[in-house]
Amino acid sequence: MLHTINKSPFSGDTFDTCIRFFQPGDPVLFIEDGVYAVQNGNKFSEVLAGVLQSNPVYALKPDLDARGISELAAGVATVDYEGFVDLVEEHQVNSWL
Amino acid sequence: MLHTINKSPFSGDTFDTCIRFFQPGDPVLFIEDGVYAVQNGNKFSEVLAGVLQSNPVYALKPDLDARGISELAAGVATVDYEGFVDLVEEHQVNSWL
Amino acid sequence: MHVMRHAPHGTIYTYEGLEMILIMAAYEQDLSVVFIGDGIYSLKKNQDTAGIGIKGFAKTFMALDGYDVEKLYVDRISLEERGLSEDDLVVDVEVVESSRIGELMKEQDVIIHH
Amino acid sequence: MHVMRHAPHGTIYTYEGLEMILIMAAYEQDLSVVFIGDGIYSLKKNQDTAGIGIKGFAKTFMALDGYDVEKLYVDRISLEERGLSEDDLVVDVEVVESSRIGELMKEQDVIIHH
Amino acid sequence: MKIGILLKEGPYNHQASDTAYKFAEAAIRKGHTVDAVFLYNDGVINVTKLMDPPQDDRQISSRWNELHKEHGVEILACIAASKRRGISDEVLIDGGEITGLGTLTDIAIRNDRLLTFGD
Amino acid sequence: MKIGILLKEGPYNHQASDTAYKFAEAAIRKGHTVDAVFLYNDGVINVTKLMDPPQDDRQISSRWNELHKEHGVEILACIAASKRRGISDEVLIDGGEITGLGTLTDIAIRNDRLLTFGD
Repeated sequence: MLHTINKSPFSGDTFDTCIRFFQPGDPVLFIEDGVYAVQNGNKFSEVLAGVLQSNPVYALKPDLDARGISELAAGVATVDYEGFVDLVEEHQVNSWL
Repeated sequence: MLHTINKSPFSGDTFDTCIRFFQPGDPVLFIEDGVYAVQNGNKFSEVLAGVLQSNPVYALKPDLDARGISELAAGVATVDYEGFVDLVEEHQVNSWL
Repeated sequence: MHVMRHAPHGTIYTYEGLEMILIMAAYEQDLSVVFIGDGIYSLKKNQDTAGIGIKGFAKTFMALDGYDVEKLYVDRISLEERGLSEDDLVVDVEVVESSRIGELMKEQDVIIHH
Repeated sequence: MHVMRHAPHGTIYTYEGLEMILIMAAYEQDLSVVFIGDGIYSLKKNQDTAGIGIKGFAKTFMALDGYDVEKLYVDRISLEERGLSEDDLVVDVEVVESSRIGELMKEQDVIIHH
Repeated sequence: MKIGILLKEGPYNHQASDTAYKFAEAAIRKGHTVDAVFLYNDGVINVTKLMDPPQDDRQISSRWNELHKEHGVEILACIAASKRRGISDEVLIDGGEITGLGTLTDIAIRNDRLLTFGD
Repeated sequence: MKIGILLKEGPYNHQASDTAYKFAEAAIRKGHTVDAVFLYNDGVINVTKLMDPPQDDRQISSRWNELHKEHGVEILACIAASKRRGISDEVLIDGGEITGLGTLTDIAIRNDRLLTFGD
């Protein structure tokens, strides 16, 4: 199951909440303001490193570019909108808001 | 200066943020989903107790009633909309969103 | 599966979410409703919305019983963090661990967050 | 005083907030702008919004120089939590402690959060 | 006391609109002047006359209209924000007005307080 | 793959509308079928034809109309949600339709995926 997260981890509880529910191996895709979670060296780096040990982590490239986020935590893959579609084709979707 | 907080402390960062900026003695008024902060015995009780030591704390009674919150942390006063108006008359306002 | 994540009244998401659930249940869809985070506040007893001038709807959750809504699940941690227990809620729910809800989510074809 | 608290692009609050600031500055109102929490992301360098199809506006903050906008203040903790420094921002700002911003707030007649 | 109100969210979806109204009512009841309600961001959606909620629910745009008629409160929607969201004179309630942000500047200056309601 | 989209926020105020559109475009480009975009909550504001953003900005309601015309994507607004927010046939874009939540149930059943975009 693909989990999408669209909120900044700083201003909402979506990130904290989602990671309590996804199953090991479930891919997680950060979109919109959610992409701030994968910026290298922020307050959530350790939590994200934990997620990366059990789950594949993606971030939507156009959203990263829009926010000027270029240094990503190690292990995070980027996808464009077509890559987003591919992930949706491979998995059922859980769109966290 | 009167600070109003209208967000649940659980789902947003407004409560955490506001309390870094208000000055000792400034009244704080919880409205809308913000009133969950003053429910007795929740995760934020200690933080709220700290606030109560330096600042008067109010909660909007109609919003408490609407949410079924009747057991409040000790020291929290309630006001109705007219009491809200009185607080605004006494202080400049900082409406945190 | 419908996931309630917002407190009632401050925003309309839970209320309109409930409207959606009632329609979908009437179409005899098997469905479950999960309450996570502030979503559990919508089940709090003794809500009286007269003062804010907004229609209350906590009791409508009781009506779900009459439909094919299989289960109402409440996330235990969310309940505990808020200093609430099952007795504080208007309907019978199953209080479960986050991991159990996670497993249930994984079995779903459709999940809608409200 | 205008307080920017939202990240750019995910919501319009910072962008429409900036539109408000530009008009108020043109009316020769003395005003200051404070960046707190995710609000500081709106000042991040190298934002390229072409891919999401939304107009970028980070550079518009530079235009505030030409108006009577006295100061841009950035909350130090907000900056540090995000692993950012002054060098990451598109404009010159004054990075200050929360307590200093709190004092400034207390002096204001009008504060608008965006 | 003279009060201006800035309302930044649309009707029904957020409580902001209800709280702003209840506050304005109470202020007027206590003898204060509510000078204007300025609508910004999604707040502009408060003044569409096409709003048609269920009969047992409050009618939010009518409430603003009544506040204007009975107490002279100016109900103002920002023109730029309105255009983005499809609010124009065609759908505007009686007593509402679409205007520029300069008006908000005046409201901020001429009132003792400016309160914000939003999300 | 057949895809349904549920969009829960209005245009411009939230990025949800843009992401939903970009996703739909990409899915179609890759040969998938986007069956319908169902608008709920403030999402219904996406289909007012009175929307009139600045000339150098995207026109969100026209984009939905084009998606309908060129790719047969149904653009559906929930009737109850629309009434609360003043969206009616009077202001509805060509190609849009106001309908009940039963339609969303059908969309959920007949598609391989239902994605939600919102806030």
